[in-house]
Amino acid sequence: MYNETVMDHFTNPRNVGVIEDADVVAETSSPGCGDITKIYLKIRDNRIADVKFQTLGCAAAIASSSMATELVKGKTLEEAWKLTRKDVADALGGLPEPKLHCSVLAEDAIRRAINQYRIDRGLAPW
Amino acid sequence: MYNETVMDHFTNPRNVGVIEDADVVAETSSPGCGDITKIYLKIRDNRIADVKFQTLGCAAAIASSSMATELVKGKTLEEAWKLTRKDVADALGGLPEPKLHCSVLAEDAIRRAINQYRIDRGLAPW
Amino acid sequence: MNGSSAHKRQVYMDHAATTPTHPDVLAAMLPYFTQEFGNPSSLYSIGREVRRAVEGARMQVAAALGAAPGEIFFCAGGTEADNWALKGAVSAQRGRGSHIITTAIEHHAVLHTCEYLEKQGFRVTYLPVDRYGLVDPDAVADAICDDTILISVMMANNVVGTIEPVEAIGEIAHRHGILFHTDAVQAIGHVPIDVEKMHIDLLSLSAHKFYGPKGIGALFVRDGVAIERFIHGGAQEKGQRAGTEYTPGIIGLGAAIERACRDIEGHAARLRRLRDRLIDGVLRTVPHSTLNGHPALRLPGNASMSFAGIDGEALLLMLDAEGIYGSTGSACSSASGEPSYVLTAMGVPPRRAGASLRLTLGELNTDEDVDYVLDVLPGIVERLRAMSPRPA
Amino acid sequence: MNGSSAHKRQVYMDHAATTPTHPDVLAAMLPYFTQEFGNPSSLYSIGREVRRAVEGARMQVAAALGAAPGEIFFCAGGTEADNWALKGAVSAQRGRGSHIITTAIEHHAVLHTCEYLEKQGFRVTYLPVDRYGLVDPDAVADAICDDTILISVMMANNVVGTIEPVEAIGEIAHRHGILFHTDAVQAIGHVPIDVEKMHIDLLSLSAHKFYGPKGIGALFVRDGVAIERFIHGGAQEKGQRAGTEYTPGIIGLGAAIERACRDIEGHAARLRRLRDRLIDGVLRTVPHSTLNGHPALRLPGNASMSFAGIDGEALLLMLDAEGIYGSTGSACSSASGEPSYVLTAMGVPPRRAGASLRLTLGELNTDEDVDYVLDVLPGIVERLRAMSPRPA
Ligand SMILES: Cc1ncc(COP(=O)(O)O)c(C=O)c1O
Ligand SMILES: Cc1ncc(COP(=O)(O)O)c(C=O)c1O
Repeated sequence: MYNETVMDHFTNPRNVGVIEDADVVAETSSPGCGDITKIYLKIRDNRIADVKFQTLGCAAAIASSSMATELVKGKTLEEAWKLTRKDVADALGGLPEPKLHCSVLAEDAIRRAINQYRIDRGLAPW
Repeated sequence: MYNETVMDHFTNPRNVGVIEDADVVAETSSPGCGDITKIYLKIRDNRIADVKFQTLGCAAAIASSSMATELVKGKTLEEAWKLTRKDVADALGGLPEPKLHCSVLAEDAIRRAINQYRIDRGLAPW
Repeated sequence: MNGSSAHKRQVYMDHAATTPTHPDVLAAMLPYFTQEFGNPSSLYSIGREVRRAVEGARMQVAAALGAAPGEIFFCAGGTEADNWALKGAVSAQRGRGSHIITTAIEHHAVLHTCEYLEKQGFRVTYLPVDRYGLVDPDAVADAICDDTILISVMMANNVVGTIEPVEAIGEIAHRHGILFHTDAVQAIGHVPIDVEKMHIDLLSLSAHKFYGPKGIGALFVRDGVAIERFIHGGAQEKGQRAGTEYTPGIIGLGAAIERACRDIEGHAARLRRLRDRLIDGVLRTVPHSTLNGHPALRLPGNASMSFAGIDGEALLLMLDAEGIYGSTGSACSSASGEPSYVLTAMGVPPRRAGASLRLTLGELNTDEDVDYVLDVLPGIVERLRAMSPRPA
Repeated sequence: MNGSSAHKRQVYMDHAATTPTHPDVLAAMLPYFTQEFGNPSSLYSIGREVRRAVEGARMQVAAALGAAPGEIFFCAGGTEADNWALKGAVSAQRGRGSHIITTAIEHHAVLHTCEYLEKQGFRVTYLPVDRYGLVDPDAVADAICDDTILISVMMANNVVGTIEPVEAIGEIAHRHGILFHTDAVQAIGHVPIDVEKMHIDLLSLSAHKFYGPKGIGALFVRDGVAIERFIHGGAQEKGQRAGTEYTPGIIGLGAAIERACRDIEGHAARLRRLRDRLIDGVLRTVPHSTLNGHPALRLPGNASMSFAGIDGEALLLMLDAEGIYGSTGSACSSASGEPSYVLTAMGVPPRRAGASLRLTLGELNTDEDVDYVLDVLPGIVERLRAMSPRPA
């Protein structure tokens, strides 16, 4: 059902965990399947210096979180904002059709975190 | 499908053939399946001295003709008249349900022959 | 089963009724009973292996028909495929009309389904056939009404072996935008099939007619054609046909259809030669014997003949006693004793038809089998005629 | 498949999804593929031999249910049996009413068929269950209307293993003169069945759940109960279910059901002991783990449990990587990722339910298998919880 890249990111997820002194933390959940993803960002000079995630979800949700955090690490907030679920799914080499919606969680949580960070600093959310 | 008695009377039918100088000959056919049975009787002193049959029909029809002719041979006409298809089927040890109607032909042909014999002699048919 | 047993030769000539599962096909199936027994719908890796094998079989079936794998749906056999195709298509098309065109010589799986649909309010035209059992494509065109939603014509007839002009009929159906179903149960492995070229929307097949296992078949549903599902439940077969897959059967169907379609022409040529020897021999040695069906447009293994003045069942049982296994018409009606409705539709009067005997040759048969039948059959016909008041 | 392979132990604990065909069962089937391959509807002697074997299998199935052989009809599996029972019964009863009573926890083969029937104009009551998954017979009685024509309640649930009070429900159905169907697909070989005592009119079963082959099942139809035929065609199964019989499968079903019902109590006791060791071990070592279903009224092999704070698919795939094969709910819905509607019906809120894992034990399992699962499972749950923002 899942390809090797997905299975690799599921069984050995990158960036899993908590940043105790994160600059911002955001969480999204999917009303449908009950999956939850929480993103921790450490931001330096408008760049994502560190990122961690926690996910309660299926293999696709965990692998997407892992891949999405890999893709935004070191990026500027503008670059990170542009990350789409399609970028994540593509980087994973594709996801099964009924599991595509699971990759939206990571994208969504990252954007929420970025906007929260802007609001905290008195900027208008994107 | 057929029991051994039926198969025996089908593969080795008794009394099959023609009586060239028969006292009476009668034929019946079944409009449904197209089977035909022809009965030849030789009658002496109100008794069936000899009987032969010809049948175009399935195994059940041939076996019934064979058994029916065996059952009436040597009988008085009154006794022979009383022969029913059930007697024939019973003597054969039973016939499959959808083949029960095939045993009617022999009974019918024998009765026709007996009545024809009576009519030929100026008697009222039974 | 063939070859001489202790006392008597056994000659199976009822390949149109069913065939043995070929040893290679059975060998391909066996691991899926005891080892690779996982449920292909399961998530875990064992189920995934089976799923891969099932999809391989789907590709084999698709390749045999010139179809795409996504157009093949496995089911329990030819009868279910026919039921599903007809009931499913007319339910999905109900808004567009309620008229169905079929023929008088379809298998009961189609005919009895049509009769059921008539009770549900559909109108059915049963097209006649000519004395060879051929359907006239012009008659199909003439029968089309504004509310015709489905045309179902078999690719080859099971009783007399006549091969129907399916391509011409498909072309007419498509010109009128009407769905076209064909029952190809008897045709697989004998007639090259191309669902594109033949304009086929729905096609039924059954593995046990071409040395695959019983209890498995498939329905081809052209991409884009909507039919209502027939068996509701789990998400198997893309949700179109529920029920845990008969995986060994699916693997067997795949292996069998690939085998059967590998060399259709070579296979047909071999059968045709044997069959023609049989037909020529019988017609020459048995007086008042006739061939049923078309002399040329017929399945390569079909020898359907009539013998005036005797009964078919009696002939069959006498042959059986000599180790020759044939049939009178289609196996499913063997208990009824009625003269075949197919012969009747071809205009053969029941009385004149006499005994109809269907000998269908296949992979089990050899020249020695043909010799044996030619040896035995004339004497049996003679014996039965000797008992008959109308010896022909 | 079990036992340790080169690198890793393999533990199959998904017997409720499907089982391997037992070698003895396969051995009984094999001659009917290649040797005794005749069509049982044929007239000739080879077909007659097969017919005898088929009737022997029918007697074996009847004996297992306390039924008469004439009440057993073979079909392609549990799903077809459920479809046929429901659609066939309500079609035959249409004149009497249009209300059906079933439960919220039936298999999709029943539920999706009921949804289809709703579209055809029937009214369906889906009875709730308590937190153990039990249907209340009083609720069945209360749901009965003047126009109720069918009650369908499963004998045992496939997800949580709860055994339903079928006898009490059957008694109510018969008191009201309403047909009673039960899906016994999961119950055969685990629950002693007597269709008389349990007042059952229609019963579905499927061979692959009790070490028989896939693709074959049966419907019990009480003598005198009229249901409309579902697959139209030839005269097989007394004209009630057309299609060339899957004879090896029928023989296999007969052999498997006799095997499965020979010593239900001994078999159940063995499974129950293994299962209770598994459940007790897991509940003791894994925090926030709960048993789903009834503690006592449950199938002997069913261990259905939930682990708060993680996802079922993730758990399943991690177990798979360690060679442990289970399922999240019923196999057929495994692709959807939805929380099991059975758990939802039992009142478990989707979020709180957490990961539901169904391990179903069977003949393949040993004490060592249980040890292995107890060894591996707690660590995996812990690992997944460590990744979770809501670790329970
Ligand atoms: C032309 C035709 N259609 C349909 C069928 C039914 O196939 P099955 O018996 O495999 O269901 C048969 C054979 O029995 C057949 O010859
Ligand atoms: C309770 C229940 N009913 C029906 C079915 C369907 O049986 P089958 O998959 O053999 O068609 C199953 C199993 O899948 C089941 O567990």
